[in-house]
Amino acid sequence: MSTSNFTRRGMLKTGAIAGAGLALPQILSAGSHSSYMNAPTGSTVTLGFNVPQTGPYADEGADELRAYELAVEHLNGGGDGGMMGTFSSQALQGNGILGRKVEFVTGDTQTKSDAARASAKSMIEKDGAVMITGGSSSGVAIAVQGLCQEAGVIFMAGLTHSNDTTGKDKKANGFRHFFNGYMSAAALAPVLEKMYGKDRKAYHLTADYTWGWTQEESIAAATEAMGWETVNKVRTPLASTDFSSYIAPVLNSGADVLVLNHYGGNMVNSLTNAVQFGLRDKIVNGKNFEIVVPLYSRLMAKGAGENVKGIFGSTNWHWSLTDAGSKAFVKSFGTKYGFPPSQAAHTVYCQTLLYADACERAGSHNPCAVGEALEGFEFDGLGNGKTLYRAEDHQCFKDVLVVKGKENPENEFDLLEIVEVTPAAQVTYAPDHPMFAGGELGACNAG
Amino acid sequence: MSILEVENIGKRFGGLKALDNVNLSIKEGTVHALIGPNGAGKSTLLNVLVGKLVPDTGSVMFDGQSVLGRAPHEINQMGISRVFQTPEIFGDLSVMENMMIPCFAKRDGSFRMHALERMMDEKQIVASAEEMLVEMNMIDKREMHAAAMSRGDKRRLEIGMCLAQQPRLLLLDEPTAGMARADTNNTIDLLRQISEERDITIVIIEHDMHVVFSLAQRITVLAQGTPLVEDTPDNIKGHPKVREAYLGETAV
Amino acid sequence: MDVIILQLLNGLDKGSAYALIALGLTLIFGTLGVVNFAHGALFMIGAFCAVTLQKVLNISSEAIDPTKTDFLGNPLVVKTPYVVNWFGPETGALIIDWSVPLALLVAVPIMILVGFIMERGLIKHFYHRPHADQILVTFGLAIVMQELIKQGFGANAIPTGAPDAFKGSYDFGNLLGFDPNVIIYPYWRMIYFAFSAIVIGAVFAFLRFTTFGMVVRAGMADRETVGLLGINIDKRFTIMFGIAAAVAGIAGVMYAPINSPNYHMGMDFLVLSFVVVVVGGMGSLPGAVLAGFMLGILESFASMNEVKNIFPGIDQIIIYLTAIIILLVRPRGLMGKRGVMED
Amino acid sequence: MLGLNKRDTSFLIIVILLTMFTPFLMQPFSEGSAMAQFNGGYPDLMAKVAIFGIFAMGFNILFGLTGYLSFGHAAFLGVGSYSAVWMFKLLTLNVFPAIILSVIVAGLFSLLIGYISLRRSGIYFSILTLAMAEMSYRLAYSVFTPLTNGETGLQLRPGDPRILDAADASRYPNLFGLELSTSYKLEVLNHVFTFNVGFYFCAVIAIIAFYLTLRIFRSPFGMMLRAVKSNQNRMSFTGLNPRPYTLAAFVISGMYAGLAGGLLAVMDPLAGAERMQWTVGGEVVIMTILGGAGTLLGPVLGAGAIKYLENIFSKINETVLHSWFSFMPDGMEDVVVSFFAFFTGKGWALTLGLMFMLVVTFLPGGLVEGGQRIWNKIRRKKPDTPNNNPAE
Repeated sequence: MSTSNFTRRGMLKTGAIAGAGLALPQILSAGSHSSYMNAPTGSTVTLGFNVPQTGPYADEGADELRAYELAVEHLNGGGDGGMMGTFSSQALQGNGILGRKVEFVTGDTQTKSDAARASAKSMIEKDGAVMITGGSSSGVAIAVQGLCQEAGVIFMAGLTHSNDTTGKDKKANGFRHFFNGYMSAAALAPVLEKMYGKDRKAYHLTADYTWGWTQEESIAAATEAMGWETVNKVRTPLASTDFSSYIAPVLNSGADVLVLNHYGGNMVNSLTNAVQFGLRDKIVNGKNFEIVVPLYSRLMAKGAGENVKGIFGSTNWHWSLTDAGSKAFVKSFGTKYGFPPSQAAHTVYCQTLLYADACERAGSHNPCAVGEALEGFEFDGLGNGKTLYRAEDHQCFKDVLVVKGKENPENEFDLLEIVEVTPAAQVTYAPDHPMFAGGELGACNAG
Repeated sequence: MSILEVENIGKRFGGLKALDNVNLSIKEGTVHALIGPNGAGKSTLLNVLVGKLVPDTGSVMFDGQSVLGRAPHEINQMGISRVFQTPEIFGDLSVMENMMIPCFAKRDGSFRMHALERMMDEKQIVASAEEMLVEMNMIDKREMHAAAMSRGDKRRLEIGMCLAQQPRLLLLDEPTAGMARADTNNTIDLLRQISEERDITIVIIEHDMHVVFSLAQRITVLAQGTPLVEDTPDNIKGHPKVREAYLGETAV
Repeated sequence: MDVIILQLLNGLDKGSAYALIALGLTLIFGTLGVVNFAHGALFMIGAFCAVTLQKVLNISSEAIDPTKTDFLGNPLVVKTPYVVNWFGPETGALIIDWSVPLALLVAVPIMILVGFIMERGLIKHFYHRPHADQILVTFGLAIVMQELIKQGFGANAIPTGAPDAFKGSYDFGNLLGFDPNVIIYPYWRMIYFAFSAIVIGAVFAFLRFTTFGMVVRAGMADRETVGLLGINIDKRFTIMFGIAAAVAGIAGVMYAPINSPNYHMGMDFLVLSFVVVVVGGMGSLPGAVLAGFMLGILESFASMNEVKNIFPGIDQIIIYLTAIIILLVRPRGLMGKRGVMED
Repeated sequence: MLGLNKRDTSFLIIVILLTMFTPFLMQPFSEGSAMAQFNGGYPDLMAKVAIFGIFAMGFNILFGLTGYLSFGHAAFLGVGSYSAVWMFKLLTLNVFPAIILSVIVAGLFSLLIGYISLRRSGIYFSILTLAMAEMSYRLAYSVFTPLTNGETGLQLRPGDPRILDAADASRYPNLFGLELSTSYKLEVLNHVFTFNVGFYFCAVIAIIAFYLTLRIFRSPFGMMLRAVKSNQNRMSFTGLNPRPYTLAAFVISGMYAGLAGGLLAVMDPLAGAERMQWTVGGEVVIMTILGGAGTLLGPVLGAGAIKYLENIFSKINETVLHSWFSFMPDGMEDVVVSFFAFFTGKGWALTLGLMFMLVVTFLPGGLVEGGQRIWNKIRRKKPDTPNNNPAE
């Protein structure tokens, strides 16, 4: 390796810089030139889309990226405007954000906290992104949210379902549109009661990490409140690919409902295994054996194929909704890409619009001003009915969909049918609810 | 005064008796040769002596202390060095470094870090390594990659590395195998010099009878894992059983 | 008691999957002395042979049905697989339904070909290189293979079902005199177990009773000597690699209905299969099979709450813990040979 | 100087200069130019290269010198990070106590794992280390959540005790009050250069680590380690027990890993279990081999190459590609863009895999060998160039 060559080049460079530095002394420290981190100075503003592009959630990431590109197109006045037309706040003009053309950079979270933070950091430090958004898992969302709080930019969470994101790990600079474990449980429980009765024995299989535990805690509490008995809670390692040894003893336990607190690949495999073992053909305690998947994702349900038929779960949004906002979004997304958007795509599209709208209303990109504009903001027309961005924890409160795997799908996207739209009031909880306690927002940080 | 006492050593590999009731006594300061046909158990016996193999029965005493049950490096520290049939040297290191390692081992037999010391500051060790290389007639090759040397040079280096430790007993496993006649003669001279000037006891396994009879003071003939006879070279030459069993097929 | 029988069944089934992958890995280790980190990727490609065949059989003619609409309100495009057009609805549906077993026929030649190309094009240059280099190059190859599959098929799992005839499960509870439902086991998993047993048996028989196998076994014991005998060991190595690839491939095909294939399934199995091989002992085929079944059974029992209550998190680590204990007690694994991959 | 001979001293000076001028060297393209995408001179990436350089340097002491291939060094990286964050939470946000604790804890942990694993050699050793690291990862992710905060990772909270810090002290990791995230920017001729306190902190530590590595390589201990790799048989027949030497190398490399883990936490106070996964342990193996195992500079080059590829290539999405090739006719542009999109953006891992294969196949000595070959070619053309080839 020709190190001496390098030195020579290095020396030359230093010389040049010393000269230039004399001519143009301009040493800046962070924040000295403006009131907040990465304040846009030119005619453009840069947003950072940080999504999984490799690893098991790469398909969700790809769909999120499509939605982001669509949102940017709409914000800059292109396309048919999508949900900008139905959004109750009409602050957005289609001329970018505050008159600045929206540009974006993308990065790969790899669904790993370290990689996600590295990628977000490069967006902030290298590309001057003023807002970071995206992600398809709670660990990553919480890690990046913490980073954005420290760096002084806004974080608009993508798909993250753990109670902790807006619970004990909530941050002043972080905002979540997606629903959470508690809401899933609160929406599902009444439907389960109606369908399966009050006298049921539930067996929980739970992914052995933070999200799984909050999901299990939420759904167990909600079902026990209506009279179900929890027979057993079994934790399964995240790295499991085959769940047979966890599924096999279920029938033996006397349970008649199996709750799968799994997501992603875990959910596809555990559901496939459960159906394989013929659980759904069995009659236990005189009742049909049932399976429940509290958090459904259509993209993942696809991986489980026919096994999802008739199985209940909850979802943040589904393309078959018929309100004006959803229809507008499905139309512009479907026209551009040829298939309907996923819930991940929907939530990140909404987050981008909500962020842009807050900037317009605040008249600034300053995270503190934007945060203030988002706190307590009530809106409608983004597909989930009337929605509140609660000031206390930066969580959106909106209707939750209870869905069921469709028995006779008409096409490859038609996997879930909406059973009930649970109104927002029913899934709302106090900000100091024990499942969410232990954290504090802190003060907003503008860098 | 015998320096090494081998008593009743037996070793089986599965159904095969590799060593059967071997008794051997090596006198201090002598050159003692082990001969015998292939598979007679010569190398197995050496492996037992250096701790590479544990025998099923018997005992090995070196200078009044038992050798059995000790790790090879401990046996080496007692004063037994071994030269292998195919030279075992540090092929990735330079010749000089090869020689420095036994010099270190001589000084710090037990583990010491030396992690932040400069190798070239170890003046004493450098000096003794260089001295040994001069003696081995290899000083001009000191920066050479050891693996790149000829087989004869590797053998010399290995012998030199063993000598650098100033052992009391040197075990040699066919040191002249595959050597040209001139090299063989050089080796004989070297070994004779070692035995006479350094007062090192030598046990040598050798097929080349020219080497054996030029060097050895005592010879043990092994056959099928058991000593056939032990005597002086002259008596061995005339021993009918030996001629029949072994030397008969070899031109002497 | 019923729970123990149940977990034993599970363990045998898991174990058969581990054993089958480890078997192919050991064949390559033992004969070629190559650490193949791409073996998991071969397993994955096998599974995607099944996915691809299913997709190919579902290639459809399109017709527009004006009475129905799709999600955007446009007229619905109705697709009918060509297979159905050609063979009629019943036979056509049956062929599609049996796509996984049919994929075995496709996978064997494809995997042997993949194995040949891999060995001739890449692996053969690494026979005399350090194991670390072999690991790096095959790991790179594994990444390339799985990224290519990801680009083609996406990252999410693709459901690849067993034929309808083998769906559902069998109730052993009744058979063995326990309550109904307490011991049920899916048909396809039983088939997988039987299939593994047959493949393992076939590989052993092949190595034991054919001349080719004898040469290979001799090669595993002492590679140099076999080379000296003037036998063209190169050609046999290539064939051996092809066979190992085919074993991995058909294991993947048959695994597809158990868990929907995704592009990273190979990596998921990679570490595990290495642990199995090492626990079995490098270069020992029976060792690999034994270790596979042993770890499968232990893993099944460790997942029971009764066990987990005593040792929290034991199911997370049981395989690794067992591996450590075995390697400390038996230096070369269960049936390993001295001097193989010890330097 | 500093106990080095002349050649090594000049080598060290060159390395120091390279490190100090990293903000310039990694930022060769002017802002706004099409090539600006390839600039890597931002604090996080530069610090990551330094930190993973330390990690790989330490790993190289074990693998490059003794030949023992450990797949478990991620465990020490993770333990180092956890120790540092706990120190931040309990004692003080000053970085020194955190880093010292990281090194100590990682050293003790590696002593334990090394003592057990080194009872075996070859692939059996590799699997033992792999098994222990994977166990650590899985337990950290689940059962040890009270200690590690599981999936989310251990992070700072406003309510942490931090008993040594004054109430008004900085809330971020700092060097006696100077926050590591502080940056100074220099704008020259449309280039922006960033000088970050954290990067320079890591860089100074990396230089110290490099200096120690250099000394170890040149010491009798380093010679003994190479002897272990070369011929363990001869070693024990020379009266030396290889075990303490390998164990010492294992612990030293574990401490380097712990230091790297501590620095990761210093730069970004969050410690996640994923840092202990076997893939991270595999990454450092790859960095070392890719750069050139057993060479001094190779592991650092390997670390730089992989981190650069991971962070820069993954950001080149199709929009960026379109902006590069917009001068082409439409149809052709689409073809070219979709070709490159195969290898960049979401396809960056493919490029990584191809790079492993190409480097290992054609440059068995890693990137260092590549550099040497180029150097030799240049030298053959200009025979009067002084023979200065320290990156052996």
